Amino acid sequence: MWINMGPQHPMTHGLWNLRVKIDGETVIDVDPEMGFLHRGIEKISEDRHYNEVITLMDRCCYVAGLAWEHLYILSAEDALHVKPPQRAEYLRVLCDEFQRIGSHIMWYAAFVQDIGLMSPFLYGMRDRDLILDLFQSYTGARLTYEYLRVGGVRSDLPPGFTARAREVLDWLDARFGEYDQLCLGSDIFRKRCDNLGILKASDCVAHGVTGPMLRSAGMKRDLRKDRPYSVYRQLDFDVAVAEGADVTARYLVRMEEMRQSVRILRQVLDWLDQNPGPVLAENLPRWLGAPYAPIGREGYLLKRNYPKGVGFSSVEEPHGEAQAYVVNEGGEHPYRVKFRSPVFANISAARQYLVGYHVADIPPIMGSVDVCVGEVDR
Amino acid sequence: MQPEELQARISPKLGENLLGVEPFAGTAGRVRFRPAGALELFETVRDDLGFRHLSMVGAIDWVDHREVFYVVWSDDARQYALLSTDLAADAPHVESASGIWPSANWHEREAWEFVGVTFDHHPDLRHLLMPEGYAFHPLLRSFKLHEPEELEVKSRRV
Amino acid sequence: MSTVTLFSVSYDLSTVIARGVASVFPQPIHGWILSSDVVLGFAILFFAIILLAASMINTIMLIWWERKLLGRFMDRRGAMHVGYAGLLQNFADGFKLFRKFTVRPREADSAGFYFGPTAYMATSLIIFGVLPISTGWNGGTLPLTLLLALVIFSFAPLFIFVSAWSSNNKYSLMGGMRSAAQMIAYEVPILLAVVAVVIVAGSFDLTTIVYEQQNYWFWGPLVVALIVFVAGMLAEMERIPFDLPEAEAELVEGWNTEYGGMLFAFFMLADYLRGLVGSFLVVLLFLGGWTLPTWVPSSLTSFPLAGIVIFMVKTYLVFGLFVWVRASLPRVRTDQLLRVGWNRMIPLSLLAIFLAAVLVTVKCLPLFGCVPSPGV
Amino acid sequence: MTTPAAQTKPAPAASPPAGSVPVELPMAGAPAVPFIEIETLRSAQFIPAAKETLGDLIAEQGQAKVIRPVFNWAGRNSLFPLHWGLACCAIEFAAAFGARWDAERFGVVPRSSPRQCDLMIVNGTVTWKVAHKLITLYEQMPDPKWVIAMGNCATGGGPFRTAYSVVPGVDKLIPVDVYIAGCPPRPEAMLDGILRLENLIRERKE
Repeated sequence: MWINMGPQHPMTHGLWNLRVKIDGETVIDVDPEMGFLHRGIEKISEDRHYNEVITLMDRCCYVAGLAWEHLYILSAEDALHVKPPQRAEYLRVLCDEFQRIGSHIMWYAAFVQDIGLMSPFLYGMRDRDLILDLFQSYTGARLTYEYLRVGGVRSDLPPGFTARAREVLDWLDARFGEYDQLCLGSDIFRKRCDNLGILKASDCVAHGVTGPMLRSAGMKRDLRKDRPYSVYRQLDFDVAVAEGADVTARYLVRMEEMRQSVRILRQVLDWLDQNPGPVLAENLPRWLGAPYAPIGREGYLLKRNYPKGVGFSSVEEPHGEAQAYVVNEGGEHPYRVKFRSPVFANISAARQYLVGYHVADIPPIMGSVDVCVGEVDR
Repeated sequence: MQPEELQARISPKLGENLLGVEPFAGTAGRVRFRPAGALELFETVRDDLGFRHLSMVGAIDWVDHREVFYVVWSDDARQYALLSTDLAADAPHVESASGIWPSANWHEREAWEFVGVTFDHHPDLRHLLMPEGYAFHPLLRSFKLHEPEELEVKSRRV
Repeated sequence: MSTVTLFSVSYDLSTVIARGVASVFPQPIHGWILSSDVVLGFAILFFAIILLAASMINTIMLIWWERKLLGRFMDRRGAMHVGYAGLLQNFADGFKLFRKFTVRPREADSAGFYFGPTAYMATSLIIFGVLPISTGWNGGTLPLTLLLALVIFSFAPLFIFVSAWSSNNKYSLMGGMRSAAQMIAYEVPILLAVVAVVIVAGSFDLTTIVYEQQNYWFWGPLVVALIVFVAGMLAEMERIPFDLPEAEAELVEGWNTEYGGMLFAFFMLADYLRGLVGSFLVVLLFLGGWTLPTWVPSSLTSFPLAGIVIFMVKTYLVFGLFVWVRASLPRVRTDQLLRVGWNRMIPLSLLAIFLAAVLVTVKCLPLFGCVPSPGV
Repeated sequence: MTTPAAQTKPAPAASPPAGSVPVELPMAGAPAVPFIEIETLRSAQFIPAAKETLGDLIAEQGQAKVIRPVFNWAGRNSLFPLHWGLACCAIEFAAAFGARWDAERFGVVPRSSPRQCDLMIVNGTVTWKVAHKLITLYEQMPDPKWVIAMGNCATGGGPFRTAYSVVPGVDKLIPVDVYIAGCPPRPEAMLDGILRLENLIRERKE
């Protein structure tokens, strides 16, 4: 019997359809059907200024907007031959790591609801709102920030930000133990999640699975360490790894990642306190700096003579490795923008980690994958 | 790994199907090859050079021809490499990589759907993100976007 | 006992109304109306109406109690803008569902689709007729009230399965299957746990069981039976951690996926009615019913309707425990649930019976006092 | 391959059956997009159980001054939205049910089954691929029902309005009662939209 789980189903956390073939309550085949949220971001980007594409990036992955902005900015800067100042790099890492905690808390809230634990959803949303408040204080928005710019970031931090951020970090640090107690301390949770949805490291590599799912299989791969972008080389942290490749291992990896992010953030806040400076690169071309300013003769010439280029970047997004490929053919719009979403690859391997388990296991397994449909469909 | 090393290790296998390896920022290099040598190149890159992880398959419409590029990652070298090939614009097709890297499956479906590149011997080449029966390849340069007012929407209140 | 009971009130009411009505009519009809059978019939009718209204209102208050408690457990407020502290929220929900269109899918079987929820609701309501809430609650004594209540209670999986099957939805069908399997699996330990109580109390009559708890409540010596009974009740009431039949994450809304409007309200109400019955039974069997421990001075408990008040307070506290469980535990899986049911619960309940037998044989335990002689 | 602009107007379908109005879903002028006929959809899958519920009957029999306000009060104070998330706004939709905003204060409880809902909050971009499903879900909800278009995408396509796959506004598909601006709207804005809908229901005279 084929059943459709989606597009409107409490399990999906987004707009996609998991077609499941079951025998009794056992899953014998699955077929994910994506594309219900395909908004043509790659096509629209060809019609936008470089800085306008950032707007789309926020909506591309709506729980990790800043990480996707960072991804796009890195490759756009490559393609446009722009270099940001050091303080902007630290601010970007600040955004990335706060975003990682926010995204993981959102994942936690959704995941525990999938296995029937109701209260932690509320606790998670409560704690995530604190991070969103911080974002709001320096980007002005809760979800769609448009904060990063080609050549830096839009604005500096408001006064008193770092003190408030440290308070939030202390609060969060204390909450992580509470989360663990609610989940790992519960026998039912362990019974539900141990040895569930196993995806071995070799299968992960073959199917392009990255991020916490790969690290939960015991493979120590994190682009922040392996291929350090931005200023991750200067920061001290560990890569979260777990053995077991099951749902519990993914839970452990994400929890550890949040703790490591707190550790990174403390270093970044210290650095930001001590090193004031500019946050946007100087002598940016006018057409790049202000998309809606009238392009005069000077700017026009500059644009015509601007060197072509191709940018490729890859960042460790909360869900895994995201990549961007931006082609600059000398115009105010990118010629082609191509993104690689980690969740896209993680879902494409669904048959590997779903077949053989029960129907009741589908929500926790898919929950542990952390599906963000926006970035899959783009 | 440097572009020269890539060139030295790939060219004995591929022969004239290898067009060259050029440096590319942030990666080990960009391998340009003829579509005829695709499978050989994929096997060489995966088995001999250790690029076991295929991250992305993308396609670009350059109007006069189409380009397909593959991004691969090696855990040993901790580096990316780009493989790219140019296809004729009238009937673009290349051998599917999904036999070598299973992860290529969905990426190639997407590339076929959006840029119209056919992947030979692909197990399941059907629409992924657009509905079944969608007749266009939206990421071609000839496909223009329009304001919604230009679309004729016949609607009625339910 | 000369206390005012619900039945005596309804009997008096019936008599007064019968006199009033009879005075209008000439002799033969007049005499017939005043005959004791007719008055008794009306008395039973009034009794039923009062009981129905009381149980409905209590159920709706129970939903409110659960929503507020859940809100507090989750660090939020819960319903609060409709009526004082959201007291009227569930009445609004009920009226709205009453007003809603009821959609029946074309492929659904019409007989089962309408019969299922109605019968589910009806059987849940019938149980209230046999549960004593306070002294002298029922007019007569039924020697087997406990057994009768449990038998009616266990009709539910049949009706759930009928309604799930006839609504022609894959999720409903799976939910119905799970529900049937789960309820049948947990009937057995519940009945065995009750046997332990019956052994100590020496009667199947709930009123007698409560009176047997004058000296000490049964939860202490029969703690194993209490654990089995509460766990089984959680499964019977389909609440987290055993709410698999309506497991939201995988089965949308489980067996009531296709039900909307009034039929959905029936399901919702019947679920909470069963929750109320479950709490009633826990209070009656283990927590001393409407009595208080003997060290409480009787002057404190001599206000009117004291028994009912004490009983309802206990009931709401027990239900609060169920809510607490719901707020803090995840859901188990079907096979785990059944394995726990057959492999753990049944041995435990047998152990409870054994302990009860020991208690009755030894007569006195140092911690819990002495057992009254069985069969009062 | 012809340019899509040249095919904005597809050839008319061969004589649609009488009594049904086809809703064409244009995909940047793609002719291959199937037609769906809402009448067919309705008749094929769903038939009403009875023309009037008991509640309607009583309301018509009189006491309009008493019963109708009561039902109206009940209807506006217990709006069950459909539990689904389309895009970014779904995150704010979820945040509105979080501890800080707690939409349950107003009696708003999301239900997963459309049969038990009164309110569809379209919280995100609607694409042509999901349009069929959206209409089906709307049809599955029993009357009386309301729709809130949450965010710019649902209102008019938002930043994606030029895209080939996006419906420029959900009101092209289903009737909308309240529009909420914002990209995405904050949870307060969502609650405000619900309260405005309650006011709309209060003024309803039927």
